[in-house]
Parts: sequence; C-alpha cells; structure tokens
Amino acid sequence: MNAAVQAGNVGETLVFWICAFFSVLGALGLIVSRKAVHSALWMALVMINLAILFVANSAPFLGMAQIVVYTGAVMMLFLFVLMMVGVDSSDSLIETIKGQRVAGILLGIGMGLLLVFGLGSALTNSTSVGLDAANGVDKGNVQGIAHLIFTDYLIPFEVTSALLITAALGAMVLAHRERWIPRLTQMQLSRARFAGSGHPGNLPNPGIYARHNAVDTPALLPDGSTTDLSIPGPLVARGGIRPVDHAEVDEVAAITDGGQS
Amino acid sequence: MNPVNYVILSAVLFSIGAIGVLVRRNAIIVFMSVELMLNAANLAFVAFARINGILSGQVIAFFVMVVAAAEVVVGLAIIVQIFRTRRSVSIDEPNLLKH
Amino acid sequence: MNPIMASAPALFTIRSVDYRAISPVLIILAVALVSVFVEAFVGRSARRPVQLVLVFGAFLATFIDLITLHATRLVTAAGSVAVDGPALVMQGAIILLAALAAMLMAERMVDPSGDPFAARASSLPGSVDEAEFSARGYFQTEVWPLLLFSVAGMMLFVSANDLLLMFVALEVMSLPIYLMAGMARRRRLLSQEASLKYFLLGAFASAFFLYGMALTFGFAGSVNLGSIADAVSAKPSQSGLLLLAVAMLSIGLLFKVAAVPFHQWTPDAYQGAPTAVTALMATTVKIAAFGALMRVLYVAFGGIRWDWTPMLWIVAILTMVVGSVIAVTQSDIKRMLAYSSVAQAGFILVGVIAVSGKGLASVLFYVIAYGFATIGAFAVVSVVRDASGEATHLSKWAGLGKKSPVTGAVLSLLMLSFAGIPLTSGFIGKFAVFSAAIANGATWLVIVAVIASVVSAFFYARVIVLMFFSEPTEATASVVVPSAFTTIVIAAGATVTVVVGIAPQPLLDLVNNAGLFLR
Amino acid sequence: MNVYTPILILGILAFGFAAFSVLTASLTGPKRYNRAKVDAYECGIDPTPQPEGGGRFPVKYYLTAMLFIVFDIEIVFLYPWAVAFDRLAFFGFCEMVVFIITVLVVYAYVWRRRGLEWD
Repeated sequence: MNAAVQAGNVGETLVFWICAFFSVLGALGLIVSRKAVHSALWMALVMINLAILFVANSAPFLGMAQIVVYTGAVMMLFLFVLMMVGVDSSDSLIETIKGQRVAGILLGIGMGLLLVFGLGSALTNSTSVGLDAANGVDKGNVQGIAHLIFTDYLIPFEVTSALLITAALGAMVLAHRERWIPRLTQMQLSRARFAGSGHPGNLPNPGIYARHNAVDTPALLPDGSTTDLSIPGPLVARGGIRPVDHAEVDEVAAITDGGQS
Repeated sequence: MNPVNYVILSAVLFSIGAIGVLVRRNAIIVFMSVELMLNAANLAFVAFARINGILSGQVIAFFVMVVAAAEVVVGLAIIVQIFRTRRSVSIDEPNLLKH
Repeated sequence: MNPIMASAPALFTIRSVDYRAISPVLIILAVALVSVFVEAFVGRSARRPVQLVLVFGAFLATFIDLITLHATRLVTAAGSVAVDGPALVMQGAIILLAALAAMLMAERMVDPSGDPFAARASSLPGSVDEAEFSARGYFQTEVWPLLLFSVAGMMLFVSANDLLLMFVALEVMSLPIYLMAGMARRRRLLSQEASLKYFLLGAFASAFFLYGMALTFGFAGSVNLGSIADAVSAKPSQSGLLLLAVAMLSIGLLFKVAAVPFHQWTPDAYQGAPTAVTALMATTVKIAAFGALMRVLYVAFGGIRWDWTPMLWIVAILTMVVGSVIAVTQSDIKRMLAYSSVAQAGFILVGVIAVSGKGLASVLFYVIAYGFATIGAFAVVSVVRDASGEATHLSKWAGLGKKSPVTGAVLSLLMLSFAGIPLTSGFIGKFAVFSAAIANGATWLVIVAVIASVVSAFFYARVIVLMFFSEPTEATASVVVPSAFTTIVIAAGATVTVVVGIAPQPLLDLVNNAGLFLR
Repeated sequence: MNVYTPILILGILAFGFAAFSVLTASLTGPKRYNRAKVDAYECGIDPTPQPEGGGRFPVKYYLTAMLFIVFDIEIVFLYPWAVAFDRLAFFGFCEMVVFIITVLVVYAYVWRRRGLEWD
C-alpha cells in the first residue's frame, strides 16, 4: 500500500463504517438478547466484523487467526455448551440487588463516555505512521510477527504452553469421567444377552397399517397375532399404547386370504 | 480515514461489554461479554500498532487471543460443571453464597 | 553449494536469556511438566506419594536456588524479566507460603474421608460415582500440577518487566486457582459457585488490565515497563490517554488485591473454596498482586505519581473503612477473614502510596508477616470441625478456647497480629507502613488508617472473646487432631508471628537490602 | 479503485443474495399455517418430553471440543514459525520443539486417561 491509499481512502472508510455498524449492533444484541443462544450468534457477528477490521488495519494474519481461533473454535465451544445446558438457559447466578441493573448501565455508559471522549481528545492530533515500514523490515506481516514472537516475546510464548496444559487439565478434571469398571467386551456382552431370560434377538418392528402407521400400535406378526413387544419402552412407561382394533386385523386377514384364494 | 476511529470503536465495544457483565445474570452471557471486552482490547492493539507504526501491537493481540482461548476452555468447564450439578442435585443448600 | 541456500535471507537476531537468573521459575515449570507426566503414566495408588515428593522437592530446590541467587540484579530476555531484590524476596515468600498451603492441601487426617478435594471433581455431588471413588480411597491428584503451574505464574508475575508477560503470568497464576477453588470435597455446590464467581470477576478484571495495556501501548508504543517510563517522561502532552491507561491497569490489578470497590468476589470465593485453596488465594496471590501493582506503578508510571496517588488514596481509604466495617457484621469465620483481608489490603495500599524505597520495603515486610499469620489462621479454621465438615459459623466457636486452649491461644495470637497489637509481626508491619507513608507526607491517610485499625481490632477481639469468655455449648465444634502437615503450618504461622514481632530486625534487613525495582 | 472495493462489492452481493432469497420466499410462498404445522413432529405421536430433573448430558462432545481448541492454538503458533523457519535457525527450531513437547505431555495425559475414547 502507498501513502495515497492511506490518506483519502473511500473504500476503507466504507468498510470501517459498515463493520463498525454491524459490530456495535452485534455487541448490543449480545447484551440485550433474552436467550443465550441469540447472544452467541450476535457475538459471532461481532467477531467476524472485527476480523474484517483487523485485515483493514494491515493485520491480515490476525484477521485469519481471529476467524480460526475465535469464530471457528471459541464460538463453537460456546454453542456446544449452550446446546448442552439448554438453549433457553437463563440462570441467575449473581444475587439481584435492587437497582443494580440501572446502576450497572449508568456506570458502563459513564465509563464509555469517559473513554470515548478521553481518547477522542487525547488522540485528535495524533498522526498515523502506518505499518508499511514495519511490515517491510522482514518482508511480510507474518514474517514480522514470527520475528517478534520468537525473539522479543520468547518467554511469553513458552509460558503460554503452561496455559494450554492448564486448560486441558481443567477440561479433563471437570468434564471427563474416567471409567472405573473395565469396559465390557463384545463377547461378554453377547454372553450376558443370552444368559438372561430376556429377548435375545431384535424385537419386532413397529406395527404397519395403512390407516395407522405409528410406533405406538402393536406390531402384527406373520401368524396374524399382535405383539406389544414392538412398542418403545418410554411409550409403555407413559401408557401410550394404542389398543389394537381386532376388526381391522380380521379385515386385513380377510383381504389377504381373499387375494390368495 | 483516521485510524483513531478504530480506537473509538474499540472503546465503545469495550464499554458495551462492561455493561453486559454488570447487568446480565446469565453466566454464559456474562462470559461472552468479557470475551467482547477482550476483543475490543485487541482492536485497540491493532489500531495502535498502525498509528504508532510498531508491529508488536499485533503480536500482543495474537497472544491475547491465545490466552483468551485457554481462559474460555477453563471458564466453560467450570460453567458446565455447575450446570450439571444444579440439574441433577436436589439443591439442599438453597441459600448459597449471598451478597 | 546449493543455490537456494545461498540466497537464504538473514537470520533473526536471537535475544539472550539469562537462564540462570530465571531458573527458579524454570524449575517449577519443569517439575509441573513432570507432574503432568506422572498423572499420565503412574498408577493410581502411587500418584499421591510421587506427587508429594515432586511438589515439596520442587519447592525446596527452588528455595535453595533463590538463596544462591540472592545477590542477582539484572533484566533479561529482551527486557521482559527483571530479577531484582523485591522480585527475589517476593518469590521466596511465595515459595514458602505455597509450600505451607500445599501441606494444607495434602492433609488427610482432619477429614475422615480424605484430603480437602473432591475424590473426583467431574462426578456429580452425591452420585454413586462419587461415593464409589471416595470408598476406594482415590484422590484427585491433578491439583498438584495445577498448584505448581499457579506458583510458576505467581513467581513470573512479580518479576515480569513487560505488561504482556505480566498478563500471561496473571492468567497462568489464576486459571489453576479458579479450577482448584471449585473442587472442594464438601459443600461442593457452594465451592463450584465460588469458583464461577471468582472466575467471572477475575476475567472481567483481566479485561480491564488488557485494555489499560492497549492504551499504554498506544501511548508509549511499547509494553515494556522501562520503555513506558521513558515515554512518560518524554511526552507529557497526551496525558489524557496516559491517565486512562493507568486507571485501567490499576483497576485490573486492584481486583486481584481485593481493594474496594473491586472486592466483591472476595467473601464468596474465600468462603466457598476449600480452605487450603483459600489460604493460597489470601497469601501468595495477594503477595504476587501487590508485587505487580507496585512494579507497574513505580517503574512505569513513577514519573506521573502525582496524578495517580489521589486515586489510590481514595481506594485505600475505601478499602480500609469498608473492609473493617463490614467485617464487624460477619457471622462466618471465613467470610470474616475475607473482609479482614480486604481491610489489610487497604493498610498495605497505604505503604504503596508512599512511592519510596522505604514504602516498598515496608510493603514487602507487611505482606510477608501478614501471609504467615493468615495461613496459620486458615489452618486453624480447617481443624475446627463438626459432623458436617468445617464449622465456620461463629456461633459454633463459642467457648472453643476453653475446650481446646492451645488452638484458641494460637488463633488469638494471630488475631492480635492482624489487629496490630505490639509484640506481634502485625504491629511491626503496620508501624513500618504507616511511618513510610508519614515520611512521604500522607499524614491524613495514616490517621484514617489508624482509626480503621481500631475498628478492625473490634472484630478480631470479638473472636477471642467468643472463644474464651463464653461457655461451650452443645453446638460448639471440636478441634480435630491433624497430621504433621497442618501442625507444621499452624506452628509456622504462630512462630513467625511471634519471632518477627519480638525480633523483627533480620526480616527488616532483608527487605531493606532488597533495594528498588530494576527497569 | 483501491484494495477494499472488491471486499465491499462481495459483501454487498452476499447481503443482497441473502435478502433476496428471504424476501422472495416470504412474498411468493403460500401461507397456510395451522397448529399441526408448527408442532414438533415425532413419528406421528406426541413428542417425547425431554428429561427435566435428570438425564445425562453428553459431556464427551464438549471435552473433544475443548481439547480441539488446545491443539488448534498450537497450530496457530506453528504457522508463523513455519513461514519464518528459514530465518529462525537452530535456536528457533529448539524453541518450537520445547513448545511442542510441553503440549505433547498434556496430550499423553489425555490419552492415558482415556479422554480420547468414544464410549
């Protein structure tokens, strides 16, 4: 990029305002959504827009990393957790104090105004150097970043591995339930199946009727009788078995016989 | 296009995130608001890297991403654990931590 | 020769790292890795003894290493690590206190069912799974590598001379503690909530720290503390940006030291976490956080101290007053100790405000004295039990001193030290901090501090009165006889409190010879 | 023309296509709503209610996702290292080896504790 691109760049201005609009919209959506899932989707919107803004700020590598690490991995994890704890989770974990909400909003807006105007006035006269020179030193953005990571920021880089280990340990400790009974082998399982008095093979398929194609109707066996064994357990527990209309069964039998003879 | 605008945008996003933390009660939404604040800080780093013409701002933002991802793993593990416990246990200590 | 090789670009210049100087951290990190390895490959029954040998061996080796390094004063690794007097003193204190906290974590005698941690944190409380694991005598041995990582993070936190490394170290220190706080064996739901709250507010605080770091980078073009100091003295024109940066960074660090109004997590986290972990949070984390706070404020922003000291005045006054006043109303000993630690943070801030070598030395003295007394107090709390576990409600402590005079006497001694009564280490600490502040003209602040310590003496005295001047009832808890582990911790806490109280000179010499922060 | 215009055009195109599809569907499609249409469908019978107070949550998916993130980050570090490998010399190689070994230790832990098994 050259200086002319930097100075009066209509394209960048447009990209900035569009992305700024969407990221602020997403951020507001994140905090006002009633359901956590909607918040997560708004959050993903913010992150994608920020990735575009990173690229627009001569940080292509960071933009990609943002997509890969944040949008790809972190938001996915958030969504996994939301699916697990229930999509419409709204659990109050912080004690409600009267007026806390209003106080929080006022405090946040106050801080925001202080930041925006403080930064605005402090930075009005600042000029932008641009990253062309810095990226040029090592002939490329990624090369320059690699240079810094592996020389100046060597210690933080190696120490982040401690963070990764902690994270994996934490995930295992809190979420993994190691089995304490050895897993049954195929042979043991099949022995157990035939040793008991249960039904060793497959249970009959659900009943098939032209009029009533449903799992809650007992199946019709080849000999013309019906069996309740085809009904799924949860339906039996709920008492959801539909009684067999024997007139229908006879009718079916009559039709079949009539066709044959 | 003045790059200072990016810094202002980051301040706005940071404040919205802070409001989310202060106002919302759902642990997951609070946590996402914190992530928003970290992202806002990253935007500030990237913008300042360009304003100052120093690449290390981008490297710092990169480290922040990595650290934040590790933090997310730990935080969500804690949240999952507490949700599982609450779902399955008849809460015998209903008046938990107060204030 | 290969033409491709011939055109290879110039190599990057490698920054030299003085591995000898940072060897204490490296030892702990290496042993932590070995400890994870042990978790992977050593059989379940052998893990605990192996881990204990590793952990205490690592602490011993590191402490010896620190002693041999005591005269080192240098900045290394591209200016990101400062190995100087204050850092070494704090690292030594962190190692000693972490070793004591590790003893509390290893204690198996006070709880009939095992150590203070859940047999398996991933099992649901009250499930068959959990009962099965407890009955088999299994332990969650992952706490040991977590402890080591956390200690490595603390040691790096106090010697980081670069905001990025400080941020990474902050997370390395905090993440394991968030995890361990939620792993209590008893009252698990309470513990998990403590963990969640500590985590959320800690992450919130680190976001503030990070934004402050971004603004600092915007101001100075670097996050190295020395370069920031240069920029601060070179261009005072952008002071608005700089002030915002200092404020944000301070908020992040003040969260960790539990200063008002950033203290909300303290009582919940202290109460819900396993007492051994609470002891770790109240002592080592506090030392590390004060070390980092002072390094940032003194080294990077010492040039504009007149801008940030007023802010710190307000925070210090609020912290002392709110902490002391709310502590009076508490009915749970762990919550009371939590608010007491808030109030103590206020007293320590008085020393930070002095912004002088004397102030730095007095703060070092105070945090060490306070750390030993606190860990002793939490050890006492862990042995006072009834059928449901630790008896933390104060009503169960009525007459305890008559039932178990030695325990009562030790706790009373520690309480007197917290209150700053002469002949205890707490008195010398308060005296050092207050005189450093007065020498710097903060007389009014010291007057407020003295009033606050009088108020705080009330609730410390209340515990003593409750233990010795009321009759034991049916509900009074009993003192369980612990193993050598907890006994050592209680003895160490009491001994240091008395010895430093009567003969403070060696410790005073140590902190005074530590000198100033390097940059 | 400058570098951002293609991105902008692409964005407008994508947005326009999405808006067009949604609008066309809602304008031209028939609108016949009844109760059965919005109900959850499960083989022609009343839907089975989800377990309320109990039930197990499939934590293993989550564990896999979390471990994925850990190794994802490792890869993200490998990329700049690989790009600048020729200029990092042997020391840079050692740095990365140390990093990978440390992360491998936790991999060994996860593997030995059967965190990777799917049962």
